[in-house]
Amino acid sequence: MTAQGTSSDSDDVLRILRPDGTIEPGRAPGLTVAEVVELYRAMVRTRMLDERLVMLQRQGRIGFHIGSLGEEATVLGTAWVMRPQDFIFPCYREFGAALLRGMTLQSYLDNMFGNGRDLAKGRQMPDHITARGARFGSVSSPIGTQITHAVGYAWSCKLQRQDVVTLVWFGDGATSSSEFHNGMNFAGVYQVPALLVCRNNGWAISVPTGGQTASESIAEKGRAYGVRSVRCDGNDLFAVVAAGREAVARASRGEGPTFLEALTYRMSGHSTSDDPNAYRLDDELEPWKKRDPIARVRAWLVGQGAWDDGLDAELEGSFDVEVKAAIASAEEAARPELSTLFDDVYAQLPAHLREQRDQLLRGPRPAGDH
Amino acid sequence: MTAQGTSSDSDDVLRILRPDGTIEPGRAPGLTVAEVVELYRAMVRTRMLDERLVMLQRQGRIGFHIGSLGEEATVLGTAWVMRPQDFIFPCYREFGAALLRGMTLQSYLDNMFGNGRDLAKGRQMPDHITARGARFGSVSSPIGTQITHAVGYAWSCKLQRQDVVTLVWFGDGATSSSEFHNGMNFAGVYQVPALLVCRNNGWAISVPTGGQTASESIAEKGRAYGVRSVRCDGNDLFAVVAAGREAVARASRGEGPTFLEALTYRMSGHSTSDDPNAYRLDDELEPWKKRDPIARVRAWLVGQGAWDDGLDAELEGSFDVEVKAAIASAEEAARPELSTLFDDVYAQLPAHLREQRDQLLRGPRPAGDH
Amino acid sequence: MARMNMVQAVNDGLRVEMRRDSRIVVLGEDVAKLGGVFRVTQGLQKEFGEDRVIDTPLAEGGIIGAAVGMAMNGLVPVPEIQFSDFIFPAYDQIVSEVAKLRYRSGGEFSSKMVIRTPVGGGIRGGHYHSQSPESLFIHVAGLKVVCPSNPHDAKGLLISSIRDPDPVLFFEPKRIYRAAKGEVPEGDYEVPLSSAAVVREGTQVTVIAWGAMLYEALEAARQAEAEGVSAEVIDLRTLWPIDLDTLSASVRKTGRLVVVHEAPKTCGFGAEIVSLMLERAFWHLAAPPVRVTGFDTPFPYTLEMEYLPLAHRILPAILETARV
Amino acid sequence: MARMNMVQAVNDGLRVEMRRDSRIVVLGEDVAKLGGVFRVTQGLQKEFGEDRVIDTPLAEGGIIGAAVGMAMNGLVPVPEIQFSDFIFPAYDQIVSEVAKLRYRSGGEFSSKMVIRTPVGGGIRGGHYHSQSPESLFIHVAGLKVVCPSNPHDAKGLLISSIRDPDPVLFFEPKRIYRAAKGEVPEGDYEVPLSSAAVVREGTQVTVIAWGAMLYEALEAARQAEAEGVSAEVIDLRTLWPIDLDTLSASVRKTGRLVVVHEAPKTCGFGAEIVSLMLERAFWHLAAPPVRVTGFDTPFPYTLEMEYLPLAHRILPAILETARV
Ligand SMILES: Cc1ncc(C[n+]2csc(CCOP(=O)(O)OP(=O)(O)O)c2C)c(N)n1
Ligand SMILES: Cc1ncc(C[n+]2csc(CCOP(=O)(O)OP(=O)(O)O)c2C)c(N)n1
Ligand SMILES: [Mg+2]
Ligand SMILES: [Mg+2]
Repeated sequence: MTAQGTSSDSDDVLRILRPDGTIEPGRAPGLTVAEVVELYRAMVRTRMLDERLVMLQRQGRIGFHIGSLGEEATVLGTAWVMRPQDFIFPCYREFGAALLRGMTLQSYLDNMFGNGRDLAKGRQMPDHITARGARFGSVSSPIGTQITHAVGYAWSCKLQRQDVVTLVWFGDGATSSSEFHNGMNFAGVYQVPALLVCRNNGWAISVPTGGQTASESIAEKGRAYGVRSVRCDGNDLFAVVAAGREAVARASRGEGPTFLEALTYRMSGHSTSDDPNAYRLDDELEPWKKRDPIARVRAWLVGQGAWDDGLDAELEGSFDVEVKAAIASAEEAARPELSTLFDDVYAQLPAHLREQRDQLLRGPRPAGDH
Repeated sequence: MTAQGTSSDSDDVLRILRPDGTIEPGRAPGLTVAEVVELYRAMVRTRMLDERLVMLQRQGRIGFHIGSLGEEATVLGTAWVMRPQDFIFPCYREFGAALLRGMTLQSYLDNMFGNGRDLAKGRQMPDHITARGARFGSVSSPIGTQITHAVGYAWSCKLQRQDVVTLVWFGDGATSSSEFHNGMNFAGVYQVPALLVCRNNGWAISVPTGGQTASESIAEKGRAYGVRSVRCDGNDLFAVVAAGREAVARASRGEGPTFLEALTYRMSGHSTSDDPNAYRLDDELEPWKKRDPIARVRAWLVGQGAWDDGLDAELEGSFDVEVKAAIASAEEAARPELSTLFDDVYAQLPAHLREQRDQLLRGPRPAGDH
Repeated sequence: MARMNMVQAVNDGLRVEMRRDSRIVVLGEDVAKLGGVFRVTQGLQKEFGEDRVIDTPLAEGGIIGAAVGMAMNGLVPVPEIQFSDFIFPAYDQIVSEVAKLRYRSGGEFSSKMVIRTPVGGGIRGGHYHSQSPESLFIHVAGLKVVCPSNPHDAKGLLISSIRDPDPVLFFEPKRIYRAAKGEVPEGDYEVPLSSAAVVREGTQVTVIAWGAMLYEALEAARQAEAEGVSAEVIDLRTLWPIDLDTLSASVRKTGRLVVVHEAPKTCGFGAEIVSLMLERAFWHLAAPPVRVTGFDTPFPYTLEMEYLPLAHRILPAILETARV
Repeated sequence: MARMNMVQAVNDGLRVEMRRDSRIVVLGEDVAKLGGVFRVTQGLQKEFGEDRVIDTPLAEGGIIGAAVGMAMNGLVPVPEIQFSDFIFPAYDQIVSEVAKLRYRSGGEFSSKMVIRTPVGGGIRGGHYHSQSPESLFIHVAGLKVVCPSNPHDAKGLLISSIRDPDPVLFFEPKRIYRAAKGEVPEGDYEVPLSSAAVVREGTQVTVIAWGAMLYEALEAARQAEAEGVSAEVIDLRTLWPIDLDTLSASVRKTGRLVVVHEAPKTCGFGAEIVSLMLERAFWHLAAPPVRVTGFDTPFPYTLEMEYLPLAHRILPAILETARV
């Protein structure tokens, strides 16, 4: 193993940045200070946004939020290693990555409010974003389906000889889904240029990873598909970046897919609809709080003399302003036009939908119509 | 490893009986001569039946046949280790096992002709048998679905504290199916008392095993589900019996499932509908002919002084008489009654089916009605 | 009798039957420790133990496939699918195996089970937490399909479904999980399958609905009354096999038919009901039957109240049909 | 023009389009080396290479899921499902993903593809090699569904489907794969989607059919003529979106309707067609529309000719309807 990554296909867990902000002996961060600052800022913004959105949901201003509390290093580290031409298939906890890839905060919040400016045209639940401009796919609720899509996308890049690597995220629960099986098997057979990341955050709603599978590790599953498989500390930004970077380089060189099991922890409930007290003891959270991915990077930056409380205050203050404005704008924006209900079912509006549309536009409105 | 079986969970291939009928050093058959004679007779009958059925299909007297040519040791060896109380979920190539478990030859042939006596009431294609009396499930065409059923059955035995082991067969192609994934995962999580046998016969219709998966072995897949996984020479009756027997003993003792990859070869086309010349070279068959599972057992028996040409002639002669009579009877038997078309959709005939039935019984018949 | 909502009534029905019949096993994602994401199975694991109330891996095909095997060995599985939108990974098991096992084995085996799953819109669930896939199961021979609209029926129909020898899809309308409240008898009672309920008598139009939309149909009928039109409202309760007699008696009487459902119109169950009523009551029809349904689009998020066939869309259908 | 059967015509259509458009990729079980179990893709790998004609693992969900990803990157996948009975492991991908991708992404992405699959009975295939699942896809908004009845249409509709921007399910009636023969133009031509064909003019009854059953409808119409009843026969060709104008013009003219399909009756596409015709032509109807369909049972083996809605069952329906 080198400091830059791991070429071992084993159940060893790659670790670089310790919880106290120091570096494992013989390792190196693999990122410049400026890069780490950039990623730190993105992680902090992601977490602030998470907290704000939970509040908005509690206030009844948005319907739902599903966040990435505690998983920021996994999400942002893997997104960060992707090159501009690369393509990302999200699960549903990765809005932070969409923002990192160029989706605007406003556009994301438009989705959270399901307004008429939302790129998904208010058709999907909050956090079910789409961001083609950021080379970021469309979030779907059914677990696992995006894995096979990502493999098909990567395969099509290989068939067309495009130097594009495809990234896909999914949870530990998703490894039980049919589409994990299909996606991994196709990835192995066709040796597609993809990075498949399992955010092993310990839970699938109320079911712990041990209730999901009896395998010794999740990475082991990848090997049984003939896919190179590695593990890293998912709360260690440097380890995530190192593992991800090597995977992208390999895929780009035609050396096939990598399956990365990132060991992290879901610090919140499953979503704003969930109350984890029904199934999880608070004790379990404690050790993970000590492994917080953001605090760790901050400690390293402070050690480098590159960060301090003042900068935090500045970051938080300016993001707060930015977020408030975007929320206000998203909340005020008009709902989607009624007629848009019928668009995009097909490329062209067919006769039966024209008829249904016209009837709706003519007809009575629900009581208390907004 | 002991002569009686293997407790290793590895990719080593268990081999006991060599192609020339001698025994690997340090191994033993693990069966009495009388038992081997019984199994040999069953294997020969299975193959004779296979050949007869292909002929009947070529003559247009039955619609279809899917046989087990070359896979007799795998099928009969695993069936043989099952105790009377155990339960079997078939794929579609295991009629020989149904007969071994007590299905009558007549009943099997009634199914091949789809007549009114067929236990499946002429509702399914040939070889899609059902034989509850033999504790043998109902054959389904969709690949892989029986794997999850078997695991559910085994799980229910565990939950009800029944000393029953469940056996299920499937092909190498089936390892790509969703239900392989589901079944294996549940088997691992709930540690059910099951023996899951992959008949790795090298082909899924025209797709070779290497086109199905990039894993190093099929057994490796089982391990990634936390299921003990072993391999054996599937053309070696003694190895199959040893591996199967240990699996049953373990499952019965509450030590969970075993996944057995039996390495064998499909010596025929996929079914009577298939012509393998389109995708497979004759050369490929040659080495497998030398590993014929039946010839091997015969050589061993001859070495023991327990078999000779005269006994073969006797076996073939008497089976020929038996088969001819059963075929004649099955062919002459009446088709299912028209009204049976509507039975068993539900436990009781609902109104809408009574109406459809009465209409059909009243109405005109197809031209040239048989 | 106790006042309960739908969640409590289903929970009570499960409890009553599980006490009576030790073969019953509840399994699914998050059903045990958490008691289900809607809390329908809350407390069951505590009462019946880990062998009878089981959290499973995230695999609907696995849940239903395993239930088939359990059923073949005499257990009575009651699998839960967390949302009916997520039933499709199990669709092959349901359509190819659950529905056909009895038939294809000549009656040797059956896959008696009750698949419980929340259905329908109105909870701001968007595409994948709102759909109503009933017609995709009614088309498949061998399945029974139930959808209660109130706590009393929910419990009684659930008990009947569990005792029924055939596989039943039991759709629970999630929009009214907590909103629909009513008296529920204690202990053991059945509401028979394949029996519709005339919940409002009327003379001029027959309105057929089920689940959450029943309340919209009733509301529209009340408003129609104010406009001088008398509508009879039928709660279908069991969608398949359908209670043809009750339906056709009503349509023969009124000569007019409005069918309401949340699912998209095209090839929805409304088309079947209309066609069946034509077969039985064509000469009694004074106006073309009307379907008031979800649109032929995926289920939307922001515009869901515009998508659903609520009272404001049912009312004009009743009035127009009555005035033909 | 060359005389071809359906297998040859589809093969020719694929070849013509693949020569024209290098984005087209054929994938599926046994499609490449073997050329498909019905030999529809025979020779394509030889002509277009291993990157464009691909044997896949035995996983329908994987085939369709991978095709979605390919489509998102600009390829035009033409996946084959070996029998439409085996499409259900891919049902989640088709219903939840293929059908909804364009809508849920606000038009950013689409999963343009043509899913080819043999459909229907009459080849002694029993439960799992005979089914006609079209209504299970027509119910799902976002899909188009096509089913040709002859070589000319098979090629032309396939070409149109491949050029269409939306996902298309292309059902190939396997009973007539080799039996239906006819002249097929060389090279490039389209038969437009959503356009039905009046294949036999008549005045007293409209008979709507598609695929293999078209020939049964025609045979019944011929026999009806002998009995003095004039039946118009329409080949639907594209099942969805349907050609309402052609259908309702005919039904308005004849005032009588018989719909024929192999799929089970309940919630089959016949119910939708009947309901649509009611909406358009109620006041023109002189008799209740009749459905002649498969029964509400799994598809049988020995009794398949009794199960199928062949001419001997269509004829009395035509006569009785005409004589109401
Ligand atoms: C096919 C399907 N089944 C069930 C669900 C309901 N569901 C949503 S998220 C979830 C748990 C997912 O866990 P995991 O894959 O570990 O991802 P995480 O939420 O932990 O990131 C479940 C069961 C679903 N969305 N799709
Ligand atoms: C879900 C499904 N897809 C496709 C088929 C068509 N089919 C029948 S057998 C077969 C190959 C099976 O290969 P394998 O599992 O290796 O079993 P074998 O025939 O070699 O014993 C295929 C593709 C099917 N029956 N079910
Ligand atoms: Mg998780
Ligand atoms: Mg095989």
